[in-house]
Amino acid sequence: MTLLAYGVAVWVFAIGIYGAIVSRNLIHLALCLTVTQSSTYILLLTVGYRHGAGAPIFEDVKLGTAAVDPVVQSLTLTDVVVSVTVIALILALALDVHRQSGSVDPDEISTLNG
Amino acid sequence: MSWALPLPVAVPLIAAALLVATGGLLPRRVLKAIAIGAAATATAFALVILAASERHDLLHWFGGWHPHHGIALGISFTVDPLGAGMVALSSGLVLLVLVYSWTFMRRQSQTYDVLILTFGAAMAGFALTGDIFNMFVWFELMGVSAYALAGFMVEELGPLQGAINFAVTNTVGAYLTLMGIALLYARTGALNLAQIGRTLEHRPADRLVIVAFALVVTGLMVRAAIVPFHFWLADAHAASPAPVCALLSGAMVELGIFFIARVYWTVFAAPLHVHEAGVRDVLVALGVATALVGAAMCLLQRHVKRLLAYSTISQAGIMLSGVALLDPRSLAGVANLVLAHGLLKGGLFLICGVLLVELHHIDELRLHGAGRRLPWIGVLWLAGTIGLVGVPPVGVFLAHQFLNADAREHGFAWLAAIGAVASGVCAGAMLRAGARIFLGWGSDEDELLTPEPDEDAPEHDVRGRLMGIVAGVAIVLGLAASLAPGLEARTELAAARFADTSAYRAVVLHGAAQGDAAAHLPHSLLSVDTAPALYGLAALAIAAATAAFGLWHRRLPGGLRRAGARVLWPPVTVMRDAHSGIVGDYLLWLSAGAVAVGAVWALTL
Amino acid sequence: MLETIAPLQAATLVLVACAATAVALCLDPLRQIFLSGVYGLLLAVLFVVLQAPDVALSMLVVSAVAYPFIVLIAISRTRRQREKP
Amino acid sequence: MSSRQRLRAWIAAPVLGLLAAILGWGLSGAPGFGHFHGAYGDLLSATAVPQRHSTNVVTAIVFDYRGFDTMGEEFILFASVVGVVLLLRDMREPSGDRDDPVASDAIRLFGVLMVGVVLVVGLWLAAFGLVTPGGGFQGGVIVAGAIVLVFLAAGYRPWRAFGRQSLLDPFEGVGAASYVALGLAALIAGAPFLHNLMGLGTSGTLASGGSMTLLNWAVAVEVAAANLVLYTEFLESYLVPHLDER
Repeated sequence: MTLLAYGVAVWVFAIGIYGAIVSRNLIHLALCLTVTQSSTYILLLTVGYRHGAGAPIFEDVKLGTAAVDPVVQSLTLTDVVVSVTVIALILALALDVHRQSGSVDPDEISTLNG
Repeated sequence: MSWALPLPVAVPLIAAALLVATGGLLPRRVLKAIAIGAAATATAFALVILAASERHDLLHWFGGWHPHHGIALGISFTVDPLGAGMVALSSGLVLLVLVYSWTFMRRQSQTYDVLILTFGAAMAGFALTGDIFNMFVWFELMGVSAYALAGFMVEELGPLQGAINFAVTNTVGAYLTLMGIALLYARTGALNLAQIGRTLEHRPADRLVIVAFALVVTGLMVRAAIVPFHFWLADAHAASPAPVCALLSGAMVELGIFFIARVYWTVFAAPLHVHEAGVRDVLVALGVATALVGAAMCLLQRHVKRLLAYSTISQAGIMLSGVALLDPRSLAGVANLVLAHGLLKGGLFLICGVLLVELHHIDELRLHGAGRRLPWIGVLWLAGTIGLVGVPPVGVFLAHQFLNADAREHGFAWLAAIGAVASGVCAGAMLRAGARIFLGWGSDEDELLTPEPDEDAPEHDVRGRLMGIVAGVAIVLGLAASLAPGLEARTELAAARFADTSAYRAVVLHGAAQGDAAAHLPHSLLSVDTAPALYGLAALAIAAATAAFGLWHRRLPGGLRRAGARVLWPPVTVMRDAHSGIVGDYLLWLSAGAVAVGAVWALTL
Repeated sequence: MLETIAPLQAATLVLVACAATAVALCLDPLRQIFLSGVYGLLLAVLFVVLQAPDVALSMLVVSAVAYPFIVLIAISRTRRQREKP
Repeated sequence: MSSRQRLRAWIAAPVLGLLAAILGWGLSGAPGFGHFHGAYGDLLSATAVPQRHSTNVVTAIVFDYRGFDTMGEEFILFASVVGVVLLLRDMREPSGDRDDPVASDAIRLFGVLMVGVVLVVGLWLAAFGLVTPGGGFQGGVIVAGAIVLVFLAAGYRPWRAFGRQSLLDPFEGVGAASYVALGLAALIAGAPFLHNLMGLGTSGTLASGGSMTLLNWAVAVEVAAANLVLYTEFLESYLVPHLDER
């Protein structure tokens, strides 16, 4: 199970970057970045997981019941918000690029060299 | 004094929010005044904090959550003089940039100011924080503000994909860092730097700590534009308005270097202590590669902002190799370099903005001789360039004095030669550009230089004089950085405290009281000898020779030129080709670099 | 508890890995946004079985409201202009 | 696919394989899945409810123990929305009337019905964040989604009146500013930044958690307004050429 949990996080990280590297469309690239970022959620939450423990919410559970790590969850919440914002910005830039050059293929829009 | 720590962050942020809230109601001048007022307030508090931190470390626990039996509950700002100095530098640059932009950026000035303020607040938070996840938050805020600033002058600047490359590579870099943070949390269950460090200090680094170190440092190296993570920087500078470039080059890149040092000393120094040599060799190698690649690329540019951007990369390499010596003394050198370089390079970028509004181009060859009617700007350009060479006693001279002395001590005496070549070549390229633009020397054609899309000037009326004065202020301050009385001893003491991990931990986790450090201010510890002067003169000679070659290489004998071209052209072509402007290539370089750094450390440590 | 939830976690993890691969390798943006919606849902399920309901909820609102909206618009905008050069 | 792209894809596969291998090697030194014990998390799980009177420990961390992170996060959202407005500004048309893209009355009716439901869900999520899962962020996104539904339901013009930037900007700005202002208020009162100055209330009720409640609502307002601005900007960039074509 350890192998699976961490393996999935690592796989998702690598496949997201791979998708971004071979991407031929900036919108596709942005979504690949969300995949890469989601690997950090998976890693954080699997790291903080504890067998047999409940969510760190003590509404109708007695205080002192075993709970999974709450800190990683709050970090992941922040992380999720960050990912939305970065994607929105990259998409906005992609729209601008498209308006300017009529293409969203990163290989076609390059005017900088050296 | 610790109550003031949140203010360099909070004041610009609340001002930015209020600018958006009241944007429709208030006239432009009032909004601009609010922005400048907020930046000035932040700078003032940063200077106050700097002065107070010289006595002892300052600590602020947000929400009042003091550690509970040595376990940090909340987030802390932990400030020593180097951190405070970074805040003072970044806030000061933000202030200069906002004043400078009073007329430069008339269209969309309100949103522009908002983003500059959030950018400045993020840089301040990044430099002050003592919590590794909080660092990530400011890292991202810095990024998000900068991406938008880099991409928004769409009509005026051609290469918009510079902003995309910037955003994508830095985002991936941030994820690498976050993976590293998650690994550290898995081992230590802590996010406070001091607490992570204390949990790790008793065991030598195992595979998890090594990989975490590689990931965190790689992510930071992306921001610090270290080869092979540097590609985004020149593209981002080509796309950004000149004052934004001043912030990117003058403060943001340096903050990446700063946090590499911070995280090394607070967290990794103890577990990696036995492997110090391995860490040092890799970082020195990366630093040297960066210094040389940056210098070589700098030489090939005719787009003046890109030229300066590559010189920033080169300087970042020198800074990294200084940090890599893992010694407080070279760290003091880096601190001085950051200060002088930040102000000088910031000033030079601000001059680019002046060129653009007065002369309507930013291309060295098209500006040939056009700068004759701006003699004072030419003098400033020359002064800034000389300051970056390391000629005694101005500019980055003091920094190189520290760096070279320390490199000699660690058996890296050849680093001084690398530094002289890199600084000399970059300064030579700048001198060449200056001589062409302001004196009309040399030819207005040069097939060695890379053609780039030119920029259009802002179309409204702009007061170039105010802009020139602001640029002048930055350059004069940068030149004076080496002359400030007592600075030498102060940075040396500050760096020693920065590297004193156990004192840092005692202060953060147990609220230990420190004695008044200022009482120990040493007199100059550096022996005065002729080596520094020799170094500066050597770099100056290289600069002069480079500039002369750039201007008059056509006059060389034909046989020599052909032979030189046959030897040099293939590597130059390869290097140019690598800087392709394609984001997929950059990500591949980034991944390969991360693999290389991780694999070398995994195999050797 | 352990016996019942572990297989569920394992299955969700495998599905998440597959969906992530599909999103990253799907070259058609329209199909990709659909896949990424599915991926977001799977992540939300994973977070629930990892006892993180707050994060699951965030993931859900983000992948059901925020992403589709902006991405769909970006896609439609870049498509239309390609068709009429 | 150009040769350069093909080459890139071929090199990328082994490079990322190695990157994954290095990551996996490092993770093999981490505690096994389900066996994590972190001093920080355990301490907060044990003390958050008595200290903060919030039954949701995650929310207590988000708005109190690590509330400063959340402030940074709010400003990341804020800055990116300001950035998007800046980037997409030229795609907006200056003024003028528009036809409604939605023609079907059935869709409108459905929309009107949904708006109420979604709005209630969003507000409920935001309100009970300190007690149960949810909070200002989730609630804010959903409220923004509800208001976008107005676009489907009532047509473009009323939505546009609502979504006009000059109307939303104050909400976004005030939401973001009030988070900092609460922090500064504590500072002025002589306490550390973001220190909880108010009574904590009874655990498990809406008013529990002291100034966390206020921070939560500040976030909800900021997130809802920011998301709406975001949607408006993207939607405008979509509609302008669309309508030109008619």
